[in-house]
Amino acid sequence: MNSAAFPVAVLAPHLALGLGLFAALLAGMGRVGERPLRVLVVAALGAALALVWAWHRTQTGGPLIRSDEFSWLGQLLCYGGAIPLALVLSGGDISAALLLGSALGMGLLAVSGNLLMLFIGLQFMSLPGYVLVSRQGRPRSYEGAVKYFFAGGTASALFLMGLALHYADTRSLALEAGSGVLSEAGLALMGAAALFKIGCVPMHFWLPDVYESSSPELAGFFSTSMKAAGFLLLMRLVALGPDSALAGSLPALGALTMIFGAILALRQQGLQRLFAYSSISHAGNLILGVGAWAAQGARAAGAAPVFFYLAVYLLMSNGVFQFLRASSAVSRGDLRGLGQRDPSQAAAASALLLSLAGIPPTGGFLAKFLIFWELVKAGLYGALAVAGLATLVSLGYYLGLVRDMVFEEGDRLDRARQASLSRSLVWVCAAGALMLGLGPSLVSALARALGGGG
Amino acid sequence: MNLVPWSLWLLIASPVCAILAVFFFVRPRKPQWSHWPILGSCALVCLAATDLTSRVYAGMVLDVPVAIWMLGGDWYLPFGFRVDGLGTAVLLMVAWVGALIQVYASGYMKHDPGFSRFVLLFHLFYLAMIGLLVSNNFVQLYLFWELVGVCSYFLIGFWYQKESARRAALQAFLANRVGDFGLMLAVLLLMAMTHGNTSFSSVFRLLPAAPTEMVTLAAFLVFWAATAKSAQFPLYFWLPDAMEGPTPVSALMHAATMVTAGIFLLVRAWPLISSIELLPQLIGWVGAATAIGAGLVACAKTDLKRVLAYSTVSHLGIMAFALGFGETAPAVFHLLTHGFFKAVLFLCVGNIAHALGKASVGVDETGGLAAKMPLTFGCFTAAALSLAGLWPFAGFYSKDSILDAAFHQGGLQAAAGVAIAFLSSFYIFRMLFLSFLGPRREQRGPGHAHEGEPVLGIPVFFLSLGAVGAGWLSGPLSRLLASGWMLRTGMSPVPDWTWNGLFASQACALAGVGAAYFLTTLRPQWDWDWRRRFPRVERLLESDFGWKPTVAAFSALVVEAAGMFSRGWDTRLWDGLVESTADWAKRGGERAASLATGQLNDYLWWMLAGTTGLLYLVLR
Amino acid sequence: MTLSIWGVSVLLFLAGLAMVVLRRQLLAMLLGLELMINSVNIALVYTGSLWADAEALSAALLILAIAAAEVVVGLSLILKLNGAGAPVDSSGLSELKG
Amino acid sequence: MTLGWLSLAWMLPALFGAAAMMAGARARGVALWGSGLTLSLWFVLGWTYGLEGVESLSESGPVLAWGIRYALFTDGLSWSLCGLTAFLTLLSLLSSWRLRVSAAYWACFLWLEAALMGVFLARDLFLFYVFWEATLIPMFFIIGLWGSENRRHAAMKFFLFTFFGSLFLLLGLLGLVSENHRMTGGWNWDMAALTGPDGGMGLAIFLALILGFGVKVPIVPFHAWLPDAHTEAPAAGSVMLAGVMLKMGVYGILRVAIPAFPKLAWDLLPWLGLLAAVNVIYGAICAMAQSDLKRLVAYSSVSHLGFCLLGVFSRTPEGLTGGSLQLINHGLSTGALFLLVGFLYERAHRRGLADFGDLASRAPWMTLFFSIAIFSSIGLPGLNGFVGEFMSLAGMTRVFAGLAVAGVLGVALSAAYALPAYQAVFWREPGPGSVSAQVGDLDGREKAILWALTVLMFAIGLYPKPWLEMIWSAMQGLQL
Repeated sequence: MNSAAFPVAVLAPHLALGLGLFAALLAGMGRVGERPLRVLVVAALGAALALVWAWHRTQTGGPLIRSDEFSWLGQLLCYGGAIPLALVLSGGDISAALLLGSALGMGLLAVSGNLLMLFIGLQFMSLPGYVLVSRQGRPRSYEGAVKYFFAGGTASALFLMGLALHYADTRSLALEAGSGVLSEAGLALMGAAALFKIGCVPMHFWLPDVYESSSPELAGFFSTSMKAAGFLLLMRLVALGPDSALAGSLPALGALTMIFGAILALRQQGLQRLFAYSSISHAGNLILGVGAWAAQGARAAGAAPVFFYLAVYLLMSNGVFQFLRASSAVSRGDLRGLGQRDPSQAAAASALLLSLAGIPPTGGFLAKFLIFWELVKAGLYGALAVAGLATLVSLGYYLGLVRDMVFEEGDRLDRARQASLSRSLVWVCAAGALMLGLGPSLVSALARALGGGG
Repeated sequence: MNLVPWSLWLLIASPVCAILAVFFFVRPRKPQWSHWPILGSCALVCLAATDLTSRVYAGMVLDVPVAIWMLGGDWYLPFGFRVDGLGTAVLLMVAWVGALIQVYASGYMKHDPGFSRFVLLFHLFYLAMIGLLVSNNFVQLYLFWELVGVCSYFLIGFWYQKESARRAALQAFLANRVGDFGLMLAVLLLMAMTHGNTSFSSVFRLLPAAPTEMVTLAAFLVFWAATAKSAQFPLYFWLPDAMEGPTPVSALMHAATMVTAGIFLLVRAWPLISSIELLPQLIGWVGAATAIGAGLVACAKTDLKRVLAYSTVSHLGIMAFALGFGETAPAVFHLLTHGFFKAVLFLCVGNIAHALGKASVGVDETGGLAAKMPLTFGCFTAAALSLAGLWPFAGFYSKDSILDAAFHQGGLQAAAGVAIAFLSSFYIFRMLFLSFLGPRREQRGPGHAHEGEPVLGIPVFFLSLGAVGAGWLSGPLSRLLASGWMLRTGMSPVPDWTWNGLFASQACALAGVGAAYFLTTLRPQWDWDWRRRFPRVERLLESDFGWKPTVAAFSALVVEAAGMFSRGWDTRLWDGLVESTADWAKRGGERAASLATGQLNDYLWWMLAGTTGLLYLVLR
Repeated sequence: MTLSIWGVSVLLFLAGLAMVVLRRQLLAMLLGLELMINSVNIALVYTGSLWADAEALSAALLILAIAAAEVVVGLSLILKLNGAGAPVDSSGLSELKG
Repeated sequence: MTLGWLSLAWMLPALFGAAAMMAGARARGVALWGSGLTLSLWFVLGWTYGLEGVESLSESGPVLAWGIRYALFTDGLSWSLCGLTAFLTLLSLLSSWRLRVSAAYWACFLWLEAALMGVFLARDLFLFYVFWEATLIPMFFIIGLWGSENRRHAAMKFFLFTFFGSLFLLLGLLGLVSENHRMTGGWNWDMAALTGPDGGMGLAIFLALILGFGVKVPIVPFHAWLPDAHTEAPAAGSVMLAGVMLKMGVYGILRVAIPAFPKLAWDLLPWLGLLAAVNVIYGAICAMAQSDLKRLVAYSSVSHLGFCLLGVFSRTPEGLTGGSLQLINHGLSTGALFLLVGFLYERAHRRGLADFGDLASRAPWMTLFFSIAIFSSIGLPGLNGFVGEFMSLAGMTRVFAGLAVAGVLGVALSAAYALPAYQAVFWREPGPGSVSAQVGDLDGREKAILWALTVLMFAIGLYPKPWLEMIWSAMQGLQL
């Protein structure tokens, strides 16, 4: 690694996003409609994705920037998760710029090789998020944004404290493992911030409020891109100390999160809140995956299940939130009779729900299966038992929604149906989730990409 | 396979073909012609049975597997035939008596709307019994044993519109199932003890090496099975109610096809039964108790068929009584003669019912029939004399050999023999006198009764020839039975009658006749008077000494208990528990939701708590 | 010295945390956030200068900038709430729950 | 990897299912073609390759990851169960020919068939589990969309409860594979090559597997889903549910639990046998108390599957073969019963015992077929039910006679629940609220369906040898 070869290739996606951001703000000066803006944002994200893919073999490790498998996989997930939102983005140039800014923050987080860079990335992705929530124009948007802001601010302050402690121990801000109790405490504090981002119990309380006060597509973005970034952060931290207290606590936290999210989702009538809790439950599953990964030494090769889960969840969660947008259903009652009114949407949504529930032959099943298997391999049977129980509980609402849609009769909603783009997105996501389930070879490809498996 | 004579194949094939042909070809087009193929098959069966008997008489004994039924690895179950003296002796009677009853039935049931169904089931019933007699292994025997049970179920319930018929059919099948429980278990145990062997000969050969307790258990279970099929106490109760079927069904069931199966099984399994200490004696005592009890009850019945039914129970008891002394040949002999005279009695009652245009006939509705129906009267009298055991009728020879053995035992057995002889002649002559003499004040009299068509008369006539003369064949029968007997000690021959026995039994029988004549004709109102005077006694006899209500109460209890178990435990408790898990999850959700207060500061407190927890883990 | 500076830093951090957690006045909570971030800066600046480590010092500068951005976002949210006539008290923001 | 005939056996119905979904009004024709072709494929393959040849049809793809591969195989047991699946699917579709239902109905049945075929053909345990779970989805919709009044609740209960079992199954499978990895160092998902560990871990895995499969069987007390699901499902759905889906549990025990833990299964024989015996008696007692015809048949299934288990757990040649044959027998006789109850329901929209009476006069063909099916179901020798029951009990008697007593008692009890119900519907004079008047006799199509089942009942009852030989060829490794 020589410094002469500054990793332009690694930062090219960020450049694309930055240019897009700039272009969006420029466009805001003129009278540009929503459609060109959407095209712009999608183009920027698409370009970033393409660039990530094109140069994903370029690996560097500088003091600030580091590019490895996690970086490019993480970027793919973060940018990819933003595309459904970008496709139906509303709110003009500001929203476009905020979205691209947030994506840029995630990108930075993904390539940072330094704690400070991590912090910058974290803030870069979070701050636009607060504003995006506040701009939703929904009755409770400000409440959501304020809660999000203060909880997120506290988390980033905790992260900073952790950073300082880690620094005090290792004398460096680089992503290096420390040895003392200080660095472990630092990891714990930074880990707390990461766990906050992904909605780990008991740091999850903000999450349903924020999702509920956002538009469905924004909630989809939060639950996928933002979560992927959070998990990337968590995995970076855990990799620093696979046997730290942080890593050791993950199985318990994951199990708690899974069951907590599941039983709370069970009682929700509001759909966005329901899927918020469902996303908490899924986060729990992912935390378990990270915990099992850590318990097996946190080798890059072992992370395939977590990334696969994130990829499937990206499709599933964006799919259901787009479905909420397309059907303009707000509460569970609104879904009744959808199977008769709109069979194709109901079918796609059912596929998504079954995938979320983890029923074969969907991607959701394969993802959950891989995590469970990691738990077995790590010997975490207690967490596995709780995860199984939580899966069972989660069936109660996923299947309950299918029942509401397909088996029950209901009246036509007086709210107008949304644009057809969301409808197609639901289809695409459902098809993608099914494809991922039918092709376990993708998992092996992933495992190979991470340098192991097979 | 060329070892198997043609007649054996014919024996099975002709009923099967006839049934299939009638079902598929005749029934859809000309249901009223259904009986013709069946009767043809009956003729062939009789021919085949006769041929087989003559072969066995000439010394042939056949025990061959012909096909594999079930198999699993080295375990297998064959279909096979055993043609030996015991089988053919009963077979010959069953074939002929059954065939004649079917001739009768095809006339008797002619105008029933279910005629075609009737003859099919009837013939299947016949086929099942024949198959049972030529089986060479326990499982195949069980097959036909069950098939007999099923046919009886559908035939007893033939007039299913009648509540009583439905109940009787169900009761018959369930009681038999209770017995079959024993047979199936016995078969399973025997198989397990003999390494998967089921054929009679190999099972009995291997038994000495088997554990004694298991063999004892199996033997008791075989007897248990026989008490159901052959209507012994405690499972006899289904048989009297089985009268609800059409009369030919009763005739066939009582005389030839069904109830004889149990006694046949006991004799077939005699090597097993006799190897168990005290079991033969138990059989004998059960038989004696059944014979006397049923005889007493028969004395009090007013329905003609019901008297005959209890008489059958009683006579089956006599056969079991004989087995108690190890007198297998007399038991079989009595089985055969009983087949003839009981068939005649039933068919005669059938004729009476037919003449009066009813399904069943009570004593009150008859009286003075002798003049109007002379042929029926004649046949009935011959059969009654035979049943009562009066010389020289068939019943005398068979019953005398049994009574003789009882008298030799002396003591209680002798007393039981006397009682049985007296009772049977009393109840049958009471019935005879009540229905054919008179009419008495309480009776309706003959009315327009008249003999039926020839098809109702001729079979009865031929059967009564058997009822009269079958007893003279004890010698040939002894020889026949001895061939292929599976016990080393040899088949006990049918003993010749003795003067002592003759006098004793004739005295008892004549006393019974006399008593019956006295009470029905010299004191014509007695039969109605005693009921008024001794209502308790009547209740006692009507309830079969309290056994019938006990059984009814017990089965009601079982049904009730099953209902309570199902509703109380399965539905309410267990299913309720399962259903309530959803509520638990919901309640857990409510509890957890109370944490999400919506207060920002609370959220932050929780974050703080989580972080503190993590730090605690670090510093621990 | 090291210990006392770190002690002050941690104390300030906890004070900020307490403000955030305990106060319901949104502005006070925002100040608490700032206090937390800047308390960390104290520790960073001190430790960095102790080891003559430019990395930490520049980090402190960057953190200041980011904290400023955060304040902007926070203040704008609070002002917006104020302008809408809604209370700036966090206890009023409890419609979203359960 | 090239896909072979066995892949076609499950893909054919899956593709036809998709085609039926698209076909709109012509869906039922497409579906009929699909299931007919599948059955023909089954028959032609079996005919041309013979029994040993069928085994040579196995397919095995490359390892995808961690030893997981696409691998199918078949032998006498799985081939006969595939045949049962294809046959009952065809009959189910035919039986619903007159229903006015959407294209999804026909597609769901074909997808169900595809998943069931997959379960019986899979060799790789991962694939097995995928198919295993995939069966739930079409059945969920079949019950929930086209069932009777309480269908929604029943569909949820069915899915949740059986998924509860599947979780244990998954746990067991994962444990089995990972423990096997620990012992051998290789990743292996081949169900024929896995052996479980000894000790407490082995016991835990075995119990998880038994529980997982047991919910499907269902082993009492995990049967609570069954009565509701069977009762509320449409007739054809009940046929598939009882006829094929319950068999998956016993199939799993035969294929996975016993081969992996041959010794443990033997050591636990008294307890496992006790479970089976309890099943027999429990199902019979509960069936006695039912007043809904379908519910009664459902509980009788609990009892019948107990016989299968008695045979299978005995691990004797006759027990294994008979228990497995009983799977097919139960599919035929219970299938026929559910179809008949369905035909009744189609005509009168009632199922209660009290709603009918005197059908023997009004619908003689229905009576005939019902009589045969019910006697097959209660184990009349000469019909198919007896062969399986008797062989199972013979096996159990040899190793543990005390448990066989319970089995024989169950045979006796079966008459006590079946015949009163039979009489109530077909013989008794109709009560005041009776709907017997609306019940006409079977038409040609319905008769043809039932003839097909009845002929098989007699064929297996009298000449079970070919079936038994076919099954036995798959059982040799399992006996002790």
